[in-house]
Amino acid sequence: AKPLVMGFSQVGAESEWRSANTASIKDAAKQAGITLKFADAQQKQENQVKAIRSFIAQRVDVIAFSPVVETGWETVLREAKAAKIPVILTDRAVNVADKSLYVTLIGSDFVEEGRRAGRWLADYAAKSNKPVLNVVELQGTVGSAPALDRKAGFEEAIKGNPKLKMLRTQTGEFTRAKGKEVMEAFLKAHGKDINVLYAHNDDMAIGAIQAIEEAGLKPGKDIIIVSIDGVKGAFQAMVAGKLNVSVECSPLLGPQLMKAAQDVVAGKPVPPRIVTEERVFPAEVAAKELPNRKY
Amino acid sequence: MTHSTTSAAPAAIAAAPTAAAPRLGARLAAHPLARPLGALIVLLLINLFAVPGFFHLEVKGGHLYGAMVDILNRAAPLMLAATGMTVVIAMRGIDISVGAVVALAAAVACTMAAADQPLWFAFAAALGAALLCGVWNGLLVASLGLQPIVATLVLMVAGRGLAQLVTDGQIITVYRDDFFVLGSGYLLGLPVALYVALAVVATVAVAMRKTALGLFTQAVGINPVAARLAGIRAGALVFASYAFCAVCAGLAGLIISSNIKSADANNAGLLLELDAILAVTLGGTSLAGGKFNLAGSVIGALIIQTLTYTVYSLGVPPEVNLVVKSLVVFAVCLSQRSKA
Amino acid sequence: MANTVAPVLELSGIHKEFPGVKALSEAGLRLYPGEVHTLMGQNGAGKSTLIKVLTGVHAPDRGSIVMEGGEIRPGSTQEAQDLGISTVYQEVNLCPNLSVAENIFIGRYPRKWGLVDWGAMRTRAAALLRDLEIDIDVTAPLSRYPLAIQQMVAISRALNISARVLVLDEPTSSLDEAEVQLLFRVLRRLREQGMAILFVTHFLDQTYAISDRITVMRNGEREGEYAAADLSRLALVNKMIGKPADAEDGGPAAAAERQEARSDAGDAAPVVLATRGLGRKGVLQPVDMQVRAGEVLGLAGLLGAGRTELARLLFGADRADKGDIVIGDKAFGAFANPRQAIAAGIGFCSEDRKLEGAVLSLSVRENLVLALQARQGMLRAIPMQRQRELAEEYVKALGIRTASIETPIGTLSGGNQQKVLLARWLATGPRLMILDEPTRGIDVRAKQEIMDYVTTLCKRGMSLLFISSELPEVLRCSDRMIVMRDRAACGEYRRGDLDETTVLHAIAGETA
Amino acid sequence: MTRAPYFTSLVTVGLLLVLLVAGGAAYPGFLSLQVMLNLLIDNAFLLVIAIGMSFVILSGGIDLSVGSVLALSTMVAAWLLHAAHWPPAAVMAAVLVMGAVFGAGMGALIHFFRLQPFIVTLGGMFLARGLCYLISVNSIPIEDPAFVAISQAQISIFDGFVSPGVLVALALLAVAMAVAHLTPFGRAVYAVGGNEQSAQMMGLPVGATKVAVYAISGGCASLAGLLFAFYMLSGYGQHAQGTELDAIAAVVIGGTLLTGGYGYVAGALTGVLVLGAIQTLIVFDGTLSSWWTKIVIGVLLFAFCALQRLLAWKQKN
Ligand SMILES: Nc1ncnc2c1ncn2[C@@H]1O[C@H](COP(=O)(O)OP(=O)(O)OP(=O)(O)O)[C@@H](O)[C@H]1O
Ligand SMILES: Nc1ncnc2c1ncn2[C@@H]1O[C@H](COP(=O)(O)OP(=O)(O)OP(=O)(O)O)[C@@H](O)[C@H]1O
Ligand SMILES: [Mg+2]
Ligand SMILES: [Mg+2]
Repeated sequence: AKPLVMGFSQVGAESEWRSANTASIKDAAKQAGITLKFADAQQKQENQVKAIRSFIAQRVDVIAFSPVVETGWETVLREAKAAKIPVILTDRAVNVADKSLYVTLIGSDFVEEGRRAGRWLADYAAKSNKPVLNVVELQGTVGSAPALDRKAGFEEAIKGNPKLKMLRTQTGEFTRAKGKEVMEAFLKAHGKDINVLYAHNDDMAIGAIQAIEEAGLKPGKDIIIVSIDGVKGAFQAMVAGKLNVSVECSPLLGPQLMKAAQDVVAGKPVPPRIVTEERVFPAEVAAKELPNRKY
Repeated sequence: MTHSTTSAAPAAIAAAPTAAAPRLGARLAAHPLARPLGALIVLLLINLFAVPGFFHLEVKGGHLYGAMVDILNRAAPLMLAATGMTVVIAMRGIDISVGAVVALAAAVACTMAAADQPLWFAFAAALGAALLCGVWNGLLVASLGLQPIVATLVLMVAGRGLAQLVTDGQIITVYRDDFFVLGSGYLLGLPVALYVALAVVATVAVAMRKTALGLFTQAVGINPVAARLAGIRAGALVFASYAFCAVCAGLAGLIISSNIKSADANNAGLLLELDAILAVTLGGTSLAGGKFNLAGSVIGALIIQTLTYTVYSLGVPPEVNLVVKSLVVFAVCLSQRSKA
Repeated sequence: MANTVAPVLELSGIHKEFPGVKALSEAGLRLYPGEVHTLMGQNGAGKSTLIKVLTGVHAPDRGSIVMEGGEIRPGSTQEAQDLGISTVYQEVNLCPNLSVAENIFIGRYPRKWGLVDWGAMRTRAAALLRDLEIDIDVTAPLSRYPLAIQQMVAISRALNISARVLVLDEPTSSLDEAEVQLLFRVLRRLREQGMAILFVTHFLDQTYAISDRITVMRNGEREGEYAAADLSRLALVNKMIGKPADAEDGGPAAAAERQEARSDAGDAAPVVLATRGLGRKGVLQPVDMQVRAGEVLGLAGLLGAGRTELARLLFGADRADKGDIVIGDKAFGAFANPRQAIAAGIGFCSEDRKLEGAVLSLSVRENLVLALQARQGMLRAIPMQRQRELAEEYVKALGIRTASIETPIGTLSGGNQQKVLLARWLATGPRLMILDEPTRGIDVRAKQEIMDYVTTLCKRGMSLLFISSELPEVLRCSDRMIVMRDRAACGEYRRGDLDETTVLHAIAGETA
Repeated sequence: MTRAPYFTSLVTVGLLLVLLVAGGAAYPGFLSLQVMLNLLIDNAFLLVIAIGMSFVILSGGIDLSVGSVLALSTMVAAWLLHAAHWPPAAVMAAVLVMGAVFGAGMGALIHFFRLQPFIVTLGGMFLARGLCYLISVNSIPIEDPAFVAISQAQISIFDGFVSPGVLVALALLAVAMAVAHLTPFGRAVYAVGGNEQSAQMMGLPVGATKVAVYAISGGCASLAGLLFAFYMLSGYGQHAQGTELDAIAAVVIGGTLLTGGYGYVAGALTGVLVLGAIQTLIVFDGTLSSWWTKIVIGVLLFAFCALQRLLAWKQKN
């Protein structure tokens, strides 16, 4: 039979996490014998729309994409539906009234990640003997979906907790450099008052760790650090005792995606939501887990 | 004719004011650096009142520690980029590939350093890569005659791709102590990066003053046709300006990657070109080329960095950052206008 | 003459000060309908500034402008135009990117249904230019044409308005004799129609050929107003330079004498530079010529004859594709760029001061040392002290009127800018100096001084290739003259054979 | 520099055709009608922005704020519909007026305070983006039936279709070409770009022209914002990041000189199509990694500009 052709529109290559995500999808496609048409959108929604239109014009068998943002997909997904091409979402949902416009969503839940980070911190606070813990937050890029959701989930989890006080929040744009820069400023403004750092991704946390060390403090002890993603660098930091916990957000959804694609094309039923298995890795398990990390 | 010249001279000086003191004040105010410096001072004053401990300095770990030191350290790469950009702009050009070159240099340096190459070799390779970028830009503009903005757009797009190619899309982390000296080391209590930036600025300033480079640069920027007819190698100078700008960007890339001990091909130096151009204009150099103000560009870089830092320290909500930045840009511009 | 009627325009007590320079003080002017009124004065006397005040470019610090009985204060050229004052400024102020036709009509297009009527514009522009006996493609961009044509375009733009006052600031500086006559014919016609014409020139002949009255300016002030018929040339010159009427040390005649007196370079002098078949396809037919040490070689020809082209090829400003240049006993296959020419000891003062000469926002000193510094190379900077000396020296020698040597050249008057550029090349001490219309816009006296200065240098061994649209000037100065026609050299004359009729015949292509 | 913008424009059209035919030869289905129409559908908003940008660049200026004004327009439109419940027609009018006023404001700063266009519009770029986030950091969906209907309307052409946005953009292009070529205002834009001082001396209304040019650009950016809102059915502060560079590149590739005064508004269409075609080629290839995508875009861009330049040279000699 002719090999199945999948058109995949990736957000971009903005982070290590994303590169791992891309690699996973490409490898899985090769293993499953699926011809992958890969299009990089360079972080722009309009490029994703263009790519999807072009996939439709090329009559691929199935379209998959990681939406840059939730809104704005109605029109182009209708076109896909009219062309009878099934659509699979990865990573996050889209905001469409007509749920039949896509078959399934594979991926993580950013709000849930934020909640997990918040819950871990709440547990920690309960054990801590300090009366109040001052938290500073390094947000992702302003307006970006993971930043908004991870913030919302975290706030939900710590809301009303009298021991946790949000001191400062500022964007570190998901990068090490900005994470470090902002943390430096926080340290100068508040110094030892800061007890906890919550970073929306590991990269910012790694940058902030450097700032904390350069300020003569001990990351992971003087300042508790909570972050999200679970990339290799974070595990190394945890092993070194500089990071306290990283909430996993797995980019390795290639195999699940390919499986779902084959099922959809074969006409088998597919659940509307496929959740990737994700865990919370506190520093205690890091050393054991590190050799297993693929990215 | 000769007497008419002499008789014109008193008329010319007739405008001289009377008292000496206001004259000094007026002359200071008319100095090209007065306004950018003024803007910087206003920003610092805001910090003095609004951010407790802003000017606090202490010795920690054998070096000075405090907000001011951070600003200087952070501003170093921007100063470098702005210096290169000043030279390009003075010759009627513009280079929007600076950010991409930063990323490429950082990628090369970190990849080689992580592969346990000697440090000097890693740095030389990175600067070499940057220089190649500059040569490429220079060829497109000076030899092929492409418009600077499109010519450098090519590298702006492709350069980051090359950087990611080098790092294979990963963030390359370096775990060697000698690698960090450039970006986070200190010398006599002050950041090494600051010395590097100031050394480059000083070198350019001296070259501009002590050789005829400054004169030629301005002549080419103001009237390239006349400059060529006067025997200046206009093409070669334009070419060299792009090469120099790229090397500055490469150095900035080394500092940035050394500071965070890693190379992030996708984000290193992102939009640095815009900040560099902003610094140059805030410093009082016209984008139309010609007269330039190197010290102004350095101050411009400091203004931008202080502003960023102020926003962080004041606890401005992140969604307001951009509005604040734009208002400051407008305010500084308007304060400079009466000069015209 | 027209004193019985009221002046159409009267300026009085005008003051204008620029930072560090008092350009006008107590300046004034009366302009009557139906007259040609010439404004005369030395370089930097304030003529252009007065005109700019009149036409709304500069606001006066003090003083009044009365037009037809009512005080006016135009705030822009546009307002002045609306008031009926139409102006051609000293530096050609047109848009090089637009077509010739548009440059004439922009701002007052012929319209059809409210839209620009390109067809009508073309025909009307062509017709207007034909009045001035110029037959060119009016749809081509202005930048394609030489300065002289651009000047004519600027003039026809001004003529096109049904204005009451026409102001022309040195319109003839880049025109040749024939074209000046054409222009004058048009001006006389307009005068008959009752238009008031304000005219600026440095040519005494032209002044007397066209003016009814003359206002003399000196150092930013009105020196006086005279009927042209009552003012002798000598008196006029003396009033301009501010000397009592009997002091006399110059004038064209005296210059000619001095010229005569100087030692003839002769054929014995060594050849400094020679060309062998130097040419470029479509630009210049191959030219053979020789320049001897210490001689002044004139180039004569009509506009477009190819003189500028020859000069540019010689200097490497454009690349010749045929022929050689021989200097001493070394043959170069033509210069690839100006630097090579400069290294070989050639200097070239271009005819287009604004585009190819002045580096406007740099100071007089910087402009002046530019070529010398370029020749010395970037690394060997001329010490500041030496730069100042050089600048002061030439400011004095050429009588450059400037507030200081640090003044931006752009704020100098046109004639003084020209002198700075001349000094730029003199400072390099060239073996061969190419001067393309060097005296353009320079006042009578300064012109004489400059030519004296240059010929002195020739006596010391410098050679000069001299291009000028003023035939008498070329005749007077040259030891030898090459006549060019239709982009080829078509005749060579020695000093002995140099008389105006022979040359005119050669130029016109009627050689016996 | 290029004395023959007309020829450059022709060369560009020729090269565009070569690019498309090469794509057709390399990738089956590339030259199909719908793919070509998609080129228009997907780039209609960019075309509108590039048209406004053409005027600015022809006048010798530059406008970096267009991408942000676009985003702000989507945001304001979405917010007015969603939170303030304005009728769609009023929303559209309000957005257009806002864009034009925003542009005119920058134009006034540039002209009356003699500020540099680059820096003023850079400030405008920060400001407009910042204002988006003040409205909301989230994206706001647009559910208004009129907007949805326009968004999903398809106008069929043979066996393909285009969106209404395409027609709007092409109509605007026709109007803009007429304005640039046939009205005194359009010619004044060229004159100001050719030599501002001369334009002043020739008695043209330089100030009004400059302010109007930025108002047009702002208006075009907000019209593009509306098209974008139809395209995406959402308002979002992160929309159209970096679009200003795409627009400038399109205009310049279309044969207009950044120094002002030379070029044609129609070049915006060619430029936009060139950029679009390069992107489509890459998607059709479908094997490039993220970084090779960037490198290949850069290489194609270079090849295109270099050829354009060499051909123009050849013609001159
Ligand atoms: N924009 C300006 N800024 C400063 N000084 C100026 C400016 N324009 C003119 N001047 C000065 O005003 C004086 C008069 O200049 P103006 O151009 O009116 O002379 P002019 O009589 O037209 O001379 P020319 O015959 O050489 O054209 C000069 O000393 C000149 O340097
Ligand atoms: N009266 C005219 N009518 C039409 N075209 C003309 C006229 N005069 C000059 N030209 C054009 O000018 C061009 C060359 O002029 P240019 O001034 O460069 O030559 P030139 O011999 O150096 O003249 P000059 O040195 O006297 O200015 C020619 O291409 C010619 O077409
Ligand atoms: Mg004058
Ligand atoms: Mg000539």
